[in-house]
Amino acid sequence: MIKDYTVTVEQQVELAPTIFELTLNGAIATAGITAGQFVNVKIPDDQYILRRPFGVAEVNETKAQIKLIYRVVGEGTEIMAKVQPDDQLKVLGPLGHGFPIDFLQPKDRVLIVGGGTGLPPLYELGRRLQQKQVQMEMALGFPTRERVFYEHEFAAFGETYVSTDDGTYGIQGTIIDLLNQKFKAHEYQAIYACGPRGLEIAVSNYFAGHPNAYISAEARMACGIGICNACVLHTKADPNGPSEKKVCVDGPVFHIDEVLL
Amino acid sequence: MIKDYTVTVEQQVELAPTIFELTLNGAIATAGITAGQFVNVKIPDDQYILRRPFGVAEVNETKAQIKLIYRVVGEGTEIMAKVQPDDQLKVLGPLGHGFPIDFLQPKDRVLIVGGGTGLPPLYELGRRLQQKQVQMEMALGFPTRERVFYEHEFAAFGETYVSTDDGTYGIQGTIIDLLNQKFKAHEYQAIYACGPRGLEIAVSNYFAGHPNAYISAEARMACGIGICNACVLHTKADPNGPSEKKVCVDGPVFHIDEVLL
Amino acid sequence: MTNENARLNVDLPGLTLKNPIMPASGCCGFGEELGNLYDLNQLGAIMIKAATSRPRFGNETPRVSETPSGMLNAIGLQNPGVDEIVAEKIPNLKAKFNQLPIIANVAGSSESDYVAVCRQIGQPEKIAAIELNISCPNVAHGGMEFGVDPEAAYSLTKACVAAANVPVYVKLSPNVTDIREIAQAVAKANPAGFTLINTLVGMRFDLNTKQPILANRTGGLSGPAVLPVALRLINQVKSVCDLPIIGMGGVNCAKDVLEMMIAGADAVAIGTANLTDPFVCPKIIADLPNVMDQYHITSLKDLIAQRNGVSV
Amino acid sequence: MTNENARLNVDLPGLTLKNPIMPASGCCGFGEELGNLYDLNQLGAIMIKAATSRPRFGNETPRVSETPSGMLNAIGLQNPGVDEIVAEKIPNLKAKFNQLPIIANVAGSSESDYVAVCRQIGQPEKIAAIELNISCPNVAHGGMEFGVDPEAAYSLTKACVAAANVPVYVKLSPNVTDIREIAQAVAKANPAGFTLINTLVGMRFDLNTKQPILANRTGGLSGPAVLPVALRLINQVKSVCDLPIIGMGGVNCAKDVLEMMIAGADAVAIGTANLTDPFVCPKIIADLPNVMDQYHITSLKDLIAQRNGVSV
Ligand SMILES: Cc1cc2nc3c(=O)[nH]c(=O)nc-3n(C[C@H](O)[C@H](O)[C@H](O)COP(=O)(O)OP(=O)(O)OC[C@H]3O[C@@H](n4cnc5c(N)ncnc54)[C@H](O)[C@@H]3O)c2cc1C
Ligand SMILES: Cc1cc2nc3c(=O)[nH]c(=O)nc-3n(C[C@H](O)[C@H](O)[C@H](O)COP(=O)(O)OP(=O)(O)OC[C@H]3O[C@@H](n4cnc5c(N)ncnc54)[C@H](O)[C@@H]3O)c2cc1C
Ligand SMILES: Cc1cc2nc3c(=O)[nH]c(=O)nc-3n(C[C@H](O)[C@H](O)[C@H](O)COP(=O)(O)O)c2cc1C
Ligand SMILES: Cc1cc2nc3c(=O)[nH]c(=O)nc-3n(C[C@H](O)[C@H](O)[C@H](O)COP(=O)(O)O)c2cc1C
Ligand code: FES
Ligand code: FES
Repeated sequence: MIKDYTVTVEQQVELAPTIFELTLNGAIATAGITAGQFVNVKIPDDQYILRRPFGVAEVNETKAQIKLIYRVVGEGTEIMAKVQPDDQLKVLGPLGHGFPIDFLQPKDRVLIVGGGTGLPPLYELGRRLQQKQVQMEMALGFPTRERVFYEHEFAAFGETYVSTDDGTYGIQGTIIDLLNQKFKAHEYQAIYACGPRGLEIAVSNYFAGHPNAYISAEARMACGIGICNACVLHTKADPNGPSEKKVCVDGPVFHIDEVLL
Repeated sequence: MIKDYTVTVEQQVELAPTIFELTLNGAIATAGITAGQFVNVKIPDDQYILRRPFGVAEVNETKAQIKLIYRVVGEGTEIMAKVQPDDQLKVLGPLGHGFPIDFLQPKDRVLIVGGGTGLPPLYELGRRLQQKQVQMEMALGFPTRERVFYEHEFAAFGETYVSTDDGTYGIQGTIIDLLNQKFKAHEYQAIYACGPRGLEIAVSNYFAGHPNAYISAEARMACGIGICNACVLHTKADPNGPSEKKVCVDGPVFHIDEVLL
Repeated sequence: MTNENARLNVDLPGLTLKNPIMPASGCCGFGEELGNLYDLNQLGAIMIKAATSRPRFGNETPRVSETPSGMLNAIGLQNPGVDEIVAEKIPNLKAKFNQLPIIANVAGSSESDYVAVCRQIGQPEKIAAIELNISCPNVAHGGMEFGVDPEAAYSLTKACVAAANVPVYVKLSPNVTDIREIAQAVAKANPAGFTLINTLVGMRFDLNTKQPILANRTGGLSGPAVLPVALRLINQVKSVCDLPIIGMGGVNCAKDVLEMMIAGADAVAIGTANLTDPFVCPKIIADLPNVMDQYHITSLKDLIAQRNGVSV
Repeated sequence: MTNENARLNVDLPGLTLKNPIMPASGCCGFGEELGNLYDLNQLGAIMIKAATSRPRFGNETPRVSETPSGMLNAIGLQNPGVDEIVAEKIPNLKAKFNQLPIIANVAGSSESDYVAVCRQIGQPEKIAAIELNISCPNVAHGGMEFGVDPEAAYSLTKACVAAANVPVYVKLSPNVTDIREIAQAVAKANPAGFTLINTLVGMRFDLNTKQPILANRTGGLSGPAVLPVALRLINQVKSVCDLPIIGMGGVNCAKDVLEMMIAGADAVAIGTANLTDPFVCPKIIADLPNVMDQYHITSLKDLIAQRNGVSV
């Protein structure tokens, strides 16, 4: 059930320069969040009227906690980076559709491709897949060494390759290079990707036609619940016509053949 | 020197329902504030672009602290009431001209007339006059019993009469009644008043022609420093002409015969 | 209806409303999503998304951009077309919420388009009233062009009033030198009333690309930032014309609703605030009685009567 | 002048500026008060408060009211009159800050008034340029009336350009249906350039008294709320007319300055932000080089040239 939850800040940690992990206490943790869903955060300054969407990076129902991981890119995230333990935030959620995983069986082999701030929802996904005893391989891309985060957390799920655009850490190169080098040989029951548009387009092209390859799309949003039509994508089936998919309610997770990125 | 001081909240105390005392740490305390001067407080939410003016209720140079006392009347003060110890605020000041007191001698007799949230600057005035060993009498008016505050603090300066509009505490009646009843007999070297417009007009009329009777005026302000012309009052000398006084720089303290309230 | 509720009743032509609050067009879709969050029967009415003769994708993205206390949108009247709206969207909404008056927002790019949509959708068994959108700034043809020219606005209104079998409220544009002139011209065509304001035209630029943020370049400014402009325009229209007004523009809370009614509105639509908080409409409805008490307002009908100089 | 500073230089007719930043008219008085807070020689220029032929008290109070991310003002052109401004205010300011170009804002209620003030104040030994205020919404006569009518705006500009011996920049009103039409009409009278925007007309009401908050009923909306509208209008004027523009409206920080220059401004005035923070202008000037680095802007002259399609 979507509600406007009031949550209390448990802690805020700077994982890497400009990258923050925010732990929030509140009933939203037990609202049945699925991996890949997001929340819409009210910036605690009324000059900012649009909420900011963030994927849920971790759900802990027992502690009634969720984690968000975000990068400071503009005025809203700058203000978020200043919130302190015990501060309260308004968080609308859980929103959208997460990654389909019900069809997977133990020992199935899965590829997770993440770039930068695309990692957060993939982390909760990894936790769920681990519970399902699915075998995971991870390809994680970052712009540069100092912006690498959560490498060890992902490594706990399975074999993890890290690349940086500038080669300052891990393999140097793009995701395509990494796919060609490391992951070409295998067959995967499912592929899940989240990251910059370029990465998602590359993955969509690489796995075109795969029955279970999914990306989590990004879009400028306003409402986050389907009432404003801000976040539409054309469909691959009707690229110039009036058909559309809304990232906030039809996504953010789509099959790679569904929408035009 | 007027600066935009960053101050840190030391504590916030609710003196009476909706009336708060805010103790602030910062260098503004040593900026040479005189009693009756005010500061212009930035509301810590950027939707509010106008600062809020408040008289300085107490200056403690040694501790580098000032106190403000304010009533929650609208959206800005509602937000102020939520600030917590260690929060920071931007405070522009010291602003305006305070109460003239240099001409007073020890043992001189002075009347202080205050109403509601007019009391704060009068409290710092009382402290200064006490240092000068001036004899003070106080007439303090409040709307009702539960909104009475700082009675004991003023009583420490001298004889203090309290009235409430509804008679639930002290004498029932207006300031004029109080003046007629209690203060008619005496001669005062100076009178200082701060409170609602009605109170200040009454005091102005009562002491018309007195060489040292002062009121601290209120006005809707924007800049607080004389650049916007928001806060003008007509002068008594030229009530319909282009002459004017700005409350923020020519006041807030005026001789009772100077401006048209 | 309890006594408490009666304080909130307002009456406009074709609209006997339990309270003056309705989500504004484009900020509530066709009621499907909000209807999953709360009981829409609580609302005074609902103003559904624009209907055009054919389905429209609208503009390319980005379609929204934030501004201080406001936002720009350039959705471009995306909608599934009047056929689907009449065949599915409206019946679904009516089936789920049978106490909810529906106001359909009609847009087009030519007079004949507008008239056709008004004829098709403007039937009492379908909707309670039409909001004639002659003021959308985000489409290349039609929309605002009609709303800034008194002659065109008059003639379009006349044709739509004739075509529809429900009251027609004309949505005025704030992007004009003198709104009184437009309102007076439109009034001659006998609409049921006005709705205002639509959005102010604005722009934002991306400092990285040095290009406009919105794919459409310009967009419509809405949200709290425009409240004072909306209050002024509503007051101006009311000062020259007796027709009822559904006011909108930057309303965020119960106090804003009362302020807009003091300015001249007879009912109040809430747009952008739904995007910040989808529960804002029922919250405002719940808050209104308390805030009315605070300002000694017995009932909204009293407030309107006193404002109009009628003794009560 | 150091190299760092040179990045900020801009040139407009009659105004060779060390940087594009100037406090806007009505938000810095005649420089006396700000001049006690910081060295005004740091500023690109200063736009002093409106001058009228005779002293004016202006409107009664309340003259200001807050709005979300903005404010309304209805000062009503309070000023000591052109005689005192020419005899005292300007000489004092020049004596204290001899590196500061002064732009005088001229207002009036008839063409002859405007012309007389332009003749008296518009001399190169007194000021660098005139800002012709044909767009003040807060006076009963003159002001905005000239700014919303292309004919009147043209004829007034022509007369003032003839009367003044310094460049005349015409301040345009945002309260019009099509600002391009006004700009093109004014351009025919050969002004040096435009300044825009003046304030949008708005209102607020007091819920207790049910009356407008401002004694003047309506006021001019300024501050961050209007930024997107200002950017759009500047971009529109630039798109039809080559004359330089001093942009203003809601600018609060160095990023806003760059955005306004991308939209079409050649220099940028800061109004309301001075009332929130009197030190805002020197802060913006100090921040500009860093923010320019962040967005790979070598110099403001480059930015302007690239925007205008000139290769550099
Ligand atoms: C479904 C979804 C999930 C997301 N999950 C994460 C996450 O887990 N971690 C993370 O760091 N980021 C995530 N993002 C991106 C995040 O929403 C933006 O970085 C953030 O909104 C920027 O806000 P700002 O105020 O700092 O930036 P500003 O540029 O100042 O914001 C201005 C406006 O643009 C919007 N905007 C700016 N960048 C983006 C963007 N990349 N995507 C969407 N809207 C944007 C803002 O929401 C705001 O409305 C997600 C986006 C979506 C759509
Ligand atoms: C020189 C001076 C000294 C003051 N000292 C004190 C003090 O020590 N303690 C105290 O409680 N109050 C004091 N006030 C009044 C105080 O400034 C207002 O109560 C406060 O600004 C209200 O802000 P708000 O946002 O809660 O109210 P809102 O009504 O939401 O404010 C809206 C706007 O109106 C202005 N405004 C509202 N009421 C007043 C008012 N009475 N006077 C001036 N502006 C007003 C606000 O500043 C703001 O710009 C003083 C006023 C002045 C001019
Ligand atoms: C995202 C969005 C979409 C809108 N779509 C429409 C529309 O389809 N038809 C219409 O008449 N107005 C539309 N509007 C304008 C609103 O109905 C309303 O007039 C305006 O936003 C001012 O009110 P507000 O400030 O409360 O949002 C839209 C506004 C927004 C923000
Ligand atoms: C208090 C105040 C007084 C103003 N007085 C004048 C004036 O005398 N002449 C004028 O041309 N503009 C005047 N303006 C308009 C500003 O110069 C500027 O055009 C407008 O406020 C938009 O810029 P801003 O949003 O940065 O304030 C005034 C604005 C304010 C807020
Ligand atoms: S963000 Fe509003 S419809 Fe998706
Ligand atoms: S508040 Fe601006 S001049 Fe007094």
